[in-house]
Amino acid sequence: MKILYFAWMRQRIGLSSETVELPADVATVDGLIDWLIGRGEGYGAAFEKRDVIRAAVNQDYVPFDHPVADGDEIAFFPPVTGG
Amino acid sequence: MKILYFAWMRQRIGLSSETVELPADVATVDGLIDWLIGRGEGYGAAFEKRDVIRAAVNQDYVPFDHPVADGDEIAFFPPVTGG
Amino acid sequence: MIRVQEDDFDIGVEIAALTAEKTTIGGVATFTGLVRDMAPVDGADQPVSAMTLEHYPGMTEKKLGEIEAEANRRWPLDASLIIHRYGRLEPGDQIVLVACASAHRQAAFDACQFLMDWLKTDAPFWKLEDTDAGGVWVETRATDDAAAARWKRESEPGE
Amino acid sequence: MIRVQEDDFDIGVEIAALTAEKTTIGGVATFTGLVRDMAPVDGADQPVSAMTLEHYPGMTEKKLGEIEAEANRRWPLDASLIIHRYGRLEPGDQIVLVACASAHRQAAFDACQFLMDWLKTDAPFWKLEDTDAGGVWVETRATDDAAAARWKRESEPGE
Repeated sequence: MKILYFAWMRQRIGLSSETVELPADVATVDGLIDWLIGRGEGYGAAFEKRDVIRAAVNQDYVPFDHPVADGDEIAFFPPVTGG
Repeated sequence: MKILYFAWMRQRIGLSSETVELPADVATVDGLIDWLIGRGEGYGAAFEKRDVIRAAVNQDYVPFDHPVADGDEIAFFPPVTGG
Repeated sequence: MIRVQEDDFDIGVEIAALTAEKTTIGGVATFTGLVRDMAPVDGADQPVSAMTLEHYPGMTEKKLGEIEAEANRRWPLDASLIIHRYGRLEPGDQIVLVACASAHRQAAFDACQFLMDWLKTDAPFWKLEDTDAGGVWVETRATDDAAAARWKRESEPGE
Repeated sequence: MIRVQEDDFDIGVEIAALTAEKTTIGGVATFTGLVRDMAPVDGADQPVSAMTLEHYPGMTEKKLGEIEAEANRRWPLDASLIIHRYGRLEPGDQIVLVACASAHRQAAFDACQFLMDWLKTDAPFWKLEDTDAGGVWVETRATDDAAAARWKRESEPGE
């Protein structure tokens, strides 16, 4: 599973992307966030405002109860500000 | 007094502009139209649809009860279609 | 700024000039009107080979200046531009350019639509279309009157 | 057509290409977003010396393509274009161009605003502004969410 981080989430985690093996007990985006937060301080800071950040699975916006599977491309980022 | 005609009013009258001396009994745009219609067939055809045409006095739109005076620049034209 | 001219214009050049040295502008809304190759004549579409735009020199510039000033009173614009051509044009040719620059994109959009709606109903231009049925003067459309009516208020200039 | 690029663009060239050989187009509405030299930081305006636009390659193109298709479903457009830049930009630089061509000017205006509102709230771009107080990530504005909300309906793509 490939995970991408953008903007200040990328800065706080210190990575723009990483490839991880999906833990057996993680089934949703929410579960994935819980697991990532356990990996270190940077993740905790990045996911601190959980109600603000947005998630995409395979390049589509998803709610946090959306399922995740190995092979998915998951992205986390702050609210967008294009245009 | 200078009178200008545009678009199909110009075509029907056969003039784009003319200079006339304001008759003493003409006080408003309405009165001027009545007087012009009496001048010939082309004018009658041009002013036939009196509720459709528009008038300008000194380059501002005016209602037909607007006064006219010698020295004014009066224009008559169909509804505009710019843009 | 307003310009009434026979010559064509380059939108890129005009926008660059309009926004040059002004770094408070958040965005520029524009509308460019083009000559269409078909037009409704007595309810049926007819091919149009050319169009001639007649206008009232003097009144055109006066009215365009007034309406541009009104747009600047209604919205916080950093810059605005109206270019309207006259003379003979062919299908695909540019007729008019309206551009409004503002720190706020909604203001830029609204002012641009306001100016276009006004141009359609109050600027002294007339279009003569060359069709297979001969020269046909373009008639006012009810939808244009309705579009202009949404901006009406007491402070509006003109009629 | 959509393009995501570091390079600048020329509005005149883009509009000419968009409308070339299409003589059914009555008009083209455009919006060009520019980098402003001031930005609110903690409620007070700060000078901005530069801006860096980050995006999500792949998802950006996918989402821009989807929203352009949606605009074409909602309005009778003859042509449409979205160009969005990324990378480092300076005040006055062009960020984005949206252009919609239609036989009907209201359709062109509405589609153009729809695309801009959507770009502000759903296109995966993020702006980092260089200010005297350091690098500041631009935050979403409530007015942008409100602007986007007016287009919401069941058939809308995405979230």
